[in-house]
Amino acid sequence: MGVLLAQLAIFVVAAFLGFELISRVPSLLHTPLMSATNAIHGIVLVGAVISLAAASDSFTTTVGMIAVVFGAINVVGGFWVTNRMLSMFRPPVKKVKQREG
Amino acid sequence: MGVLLAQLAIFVVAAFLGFELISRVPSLLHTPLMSATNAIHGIVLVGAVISLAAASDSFTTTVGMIAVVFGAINVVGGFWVTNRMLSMFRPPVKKVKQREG
Amino acid sequence: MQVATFVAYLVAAALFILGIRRLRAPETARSGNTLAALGMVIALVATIFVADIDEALSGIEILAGVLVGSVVGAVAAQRVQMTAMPQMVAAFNGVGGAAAALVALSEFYQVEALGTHPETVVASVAVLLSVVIGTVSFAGSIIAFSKLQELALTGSVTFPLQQAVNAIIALVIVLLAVNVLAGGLLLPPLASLYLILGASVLLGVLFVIPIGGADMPIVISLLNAFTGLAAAASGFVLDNYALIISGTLVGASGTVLTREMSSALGRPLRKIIFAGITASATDSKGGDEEDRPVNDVNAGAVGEYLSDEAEKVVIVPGYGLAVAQAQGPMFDLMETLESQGKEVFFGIHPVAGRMPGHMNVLLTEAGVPYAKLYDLEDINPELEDADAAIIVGANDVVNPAANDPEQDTPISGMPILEVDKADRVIFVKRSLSPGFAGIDNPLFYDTDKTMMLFSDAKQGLQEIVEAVKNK
Amino acid sequence: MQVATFVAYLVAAALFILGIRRLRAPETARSGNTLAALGMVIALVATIFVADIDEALSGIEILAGVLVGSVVGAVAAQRVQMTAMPQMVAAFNGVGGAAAALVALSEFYQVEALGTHPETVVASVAVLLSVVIGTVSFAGSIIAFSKLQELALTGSVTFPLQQAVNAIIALVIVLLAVNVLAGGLLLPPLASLYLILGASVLLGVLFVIPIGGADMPIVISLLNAFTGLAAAASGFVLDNYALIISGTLVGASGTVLTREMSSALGRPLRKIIFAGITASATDSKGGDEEDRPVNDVNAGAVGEYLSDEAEKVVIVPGYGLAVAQAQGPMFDLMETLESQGKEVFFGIHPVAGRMPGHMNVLLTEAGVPYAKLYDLEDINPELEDADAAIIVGANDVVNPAANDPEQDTPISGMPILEVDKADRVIFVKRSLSPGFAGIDNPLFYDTDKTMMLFSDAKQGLQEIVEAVKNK
Ligand SMILES: NC(=O)c1ccc[n+]([C@@H]2O[C@H](COP(=O)([O-])OP(=O)(O)OC[C@H]3O[C@@H](n4cnc5c(N)ncnc54)[C@H](OP(=O)(O)O)[C@@H]3O)[C@@H](O)[C@H]2O)c1
Ligand SMILES: NC(=O)c1ccc[n+]([C@@H]2O[C@H](COP(=O)([O-])OP(=O)(O)OC[C@H]3O[C@@H](n4cnc5c(N)ncnc54)[C@H](OP(=O)(O)O)[C@@H]3O)[C@@H](O)[C@H]2O)c1
Repeated sequence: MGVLLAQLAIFVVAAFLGFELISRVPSLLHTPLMSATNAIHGIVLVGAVISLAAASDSFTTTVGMIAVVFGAINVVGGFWVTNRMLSMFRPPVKKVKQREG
Repeated sequence: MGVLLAQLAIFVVAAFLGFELISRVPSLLHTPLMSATNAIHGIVLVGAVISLAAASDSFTTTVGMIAVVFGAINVVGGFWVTNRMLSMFRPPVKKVKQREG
Repeated sequence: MQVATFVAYLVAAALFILGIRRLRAPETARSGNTLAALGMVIALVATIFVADIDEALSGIEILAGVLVGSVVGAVAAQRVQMTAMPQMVAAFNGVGGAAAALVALSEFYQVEALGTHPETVVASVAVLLSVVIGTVSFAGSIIAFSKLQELALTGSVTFPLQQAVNAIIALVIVLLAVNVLAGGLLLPPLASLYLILGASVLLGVLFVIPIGGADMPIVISLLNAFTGLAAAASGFVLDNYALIISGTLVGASGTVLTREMSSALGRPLRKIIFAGITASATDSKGGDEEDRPVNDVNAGAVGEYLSDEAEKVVIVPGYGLAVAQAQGPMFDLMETLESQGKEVFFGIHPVAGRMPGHMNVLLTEAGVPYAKLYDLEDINPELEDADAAIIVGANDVVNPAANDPEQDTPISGMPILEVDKADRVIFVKRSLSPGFAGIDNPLFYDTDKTMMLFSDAKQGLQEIVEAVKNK
Repeated sequence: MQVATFVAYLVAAALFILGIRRLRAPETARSGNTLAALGMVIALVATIFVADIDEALSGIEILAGVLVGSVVGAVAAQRVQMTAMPQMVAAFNGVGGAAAALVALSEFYQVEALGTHPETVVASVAVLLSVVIGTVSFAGSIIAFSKLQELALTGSVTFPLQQAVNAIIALVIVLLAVNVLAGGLLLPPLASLYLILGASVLLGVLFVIPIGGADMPIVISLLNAFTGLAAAASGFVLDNYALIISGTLVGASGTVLTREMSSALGRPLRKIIFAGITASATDSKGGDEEDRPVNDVNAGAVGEYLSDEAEKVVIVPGYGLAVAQAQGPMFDLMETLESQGKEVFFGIHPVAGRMPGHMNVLLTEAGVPYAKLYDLEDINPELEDADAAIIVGANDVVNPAANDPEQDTPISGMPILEVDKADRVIFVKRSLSPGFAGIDNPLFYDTDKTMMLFSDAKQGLQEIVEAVKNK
């Protein structure tokens, strides 16, 4: 019970943090930001690994295996594609500054 | 142990949230903001109450009593003085807008 | 849980937080993504080395699974074209949601199969939430993918009593969930869970099919937040802080991002979700205006004007450029004009295209320097003394009807690129048909100022480049 | 802990978070403070009704303690003058730090006195942290209070080998703490804790005494963050989420606020903490310049100019206005000038005075409408066509030396209010001595443009008001 309450507290505080983290992002970055947070929820891969490690019969093994594959796709694909997108923003930062000035 | 780890996690997440909460505050508001967060750490009054309730001898009773009085001063004084300060900023919001326009 | 794993999870969470922070500005965004990926590696390594992998077999299974998934993900991410980005994100989001649901399902099965009931109500609630939210996100993402890839169900698919049907499905899910929590009053818990799974698939499908393809980026962002919450719920099932913290972060930040996106596009979230307005808008109006005269020109005339009389040229790209894959010819046009000593700027409206940042990504990919991409506030002053504005496959973002107080349109009040301030306005598009918002553009019919080059964007631009070169 | 209490604590934490959010903008700040106060009430009520108050006696004690503290706090907060705000905040912060330390001490004593050792190392570490940080914050705040109230130790008090002494005290604290954690190798744990308490008082005192009075707001903000951390540590001792979450929030946000304040004032934190530079700066320069001629006038001349020739007047208040408590006469001057049909603006530099927002608070308290207070960016354009700039008890914020590339001063690079753009510059101050940064002002010696009215701010303003009225 004690642990559960603590976890609920973590949930609440983390939710506030999540709300706070996104604020006034230029719309230019909306797509990469969506794609990066999409990769972050691939953390479910950690859960999939734990669940596959604990699998005891063919059903749970199969389910766990699919979850691991899916989770890995989410993680690797997500970060990779975000990186590809962002590498196209290679702004010579100076030029942008100069333009503003 | 489980609870302790969870509490540490809360600590870390709350610290990030605290950092995130203050950003680009106009210097006009620095003093009230300081004063309000000052009042919030008066939450230690809650701890003082618990500790006084559990006091078993004259030493802990005395210490707990002082802590309760101090905590209450922190809380009530802090919020009160912040409110007094902020009530002086009573900006007829319209006027400010108008001035900007 | 061992303390080392715990610390690794906290470090991973901190890296995710720092990563998201850095993603808020273009200069630091890429390093932010790298930080978050690093956090993921740390969390994963800590899990693999410390999880109770008693049998060698399951170790091999895990590695194989991770490897297969990584290769699939990497290949897909590397191969995908930039124009297909939204459906790629939808696909990755879908598998993530499915993974969360499967993890919860497997936990529940294990406990049920052993004949013991889940320890607490809370764990059961978490399982149920994870399965429902994860599955809805999975099914919804698949539909979104199919719409964007134009496989099936494109446009807004509606049927009578849609809202009522959705409500009934939701109710069924709730009843089944109560049955599970009560320990199986009517049906065995595991059977109920499978039914819930099925109902959730249906709900996810029905949730997304009425939404028009152009609203998809917003819907994907919302489903992204859902998957985050599903991951957090799985974290409660497994007692795992990495999942709880990170899943919650994504759930919350995804919600805010969805709201920001929809407000940047001027499309209130409620409208998107509760109606299929989009599709019908596109084919309104249009017909009766066609007989008004327009100044229909060929590429030669455009090339001549640009070459002879224009010194300062502003190019405005839109959705049609992306569809026609014309970013290459666009780059050529820029180079050709610059080689003749002319000044060229690009005016990028925040909602140009079908995905935020769409135009910037496409043009920088084609080689246009980032510093030539001006946003709304910066380009409007430049337009005042521009000799020509070339609008390629765009309509809404330059439509003066948005600022016409007499008209009440979906884009009313949206700031536009004021191309009519330029001396000449050149449209490159296939017809007089309007764009996403379905609003006719009065500039088309300004025969003194406007030249209409009716052509596919790619072909039209290529022809203009030729014409300019041959002058 | 009961679930109801837990929920109440979470609600309280959420209200604190929302409150701090709202404190970031002037329009919502007051409601933010109210929200946070509401959170506190909820947390307190939940605690009182649910804590194990077995004896009626301790219930009465608690109520009495809360009542006494509340009355003291409220009376102090209501009575304090706005100019004395920094020391008031310091005092409240000090008692908060002491409370955190006492709570931890009492827990530790209870466990020790019963002959059992604290259950875990972690609890002991938390006790030690809470006692040390809380006590340092308490002692430091008392010194800060005394400096600001000008009771004792004003200015920068330094002595040889200060840093070394501090380091030794810190080392002693660490050694004593190790002794406690080892279960009392050399000294009994409780005795060690008392010694730690004493050493922490000393450390707090020595930490603050070398810092000049004008840097106090920044130091108080830092001590504020300390108290937050002490409260969080007490939370670990008591297993209490309200304390852990809220204390951590204040610890972290206080740290950021301290950094923001010090950068807004151009005073790097490290410099403030590791040296007593401030005091010496004030009495540099000044002497040898005094024989240069100045245009020394009386209030009559100022009144005549204002009344006859000035249509648009900008008033710049500074620290001297606060010291002289001259906000009332300042308001009178504004009214008098306006009754003669003149335009009056106030130019408020962000660092004017000795505390952020100082001038705004003082002037609005005296009745000046908020809309007349212009900040740096807004007033500089107005100064161009102003007929007179009246500078009352200010120097640094209008000193053109800040923008002189040849001079390297503590204020170099700071944007200033460009009063020299006005037709006439009128200084109201007691002498030619410079201000906080100790930099002489070339404007004093511009005999064509500048009028110097040497006077106490209050008296000088009153005289000017009379002179204007009698014209
Ligand atoms: N950026 C986002 O994230 C996002 C997301 C969802 C919705 N939207 C919405 O999308 C709209 C974007 O405005 P926009 O001006 O970029 O586009 P638009 O107003 O939708 O206009 C696109 C134009 O491209 C033309 N076109 C289509 N295919 C073409 C081709 N192959 N070659 C040449 N032209 C072609 C079409 O005319 P023809 O058929 O005559 O060629 C159409 O007029 C806004 O209303 C915005 O709210 C944006
Ligand atoms: N705002 C903050 O939070 C804060 C905090 C810490 C430090 N500071 C620093 O404080 C400075 C503020 O600049 P400032 O221009 O407001 O003040 P300043 O440069 O310190 O000048 C104050 C002036 O007031 C005059 N004065 C003192 N008592 C007076 C009286 N009774 N009547 C009339 N004049 C009197 C003094 O000259 P006489 O002696 O000749 O009268 C002095 O020149 C900046 O350097 C800033 O960095 C600000």
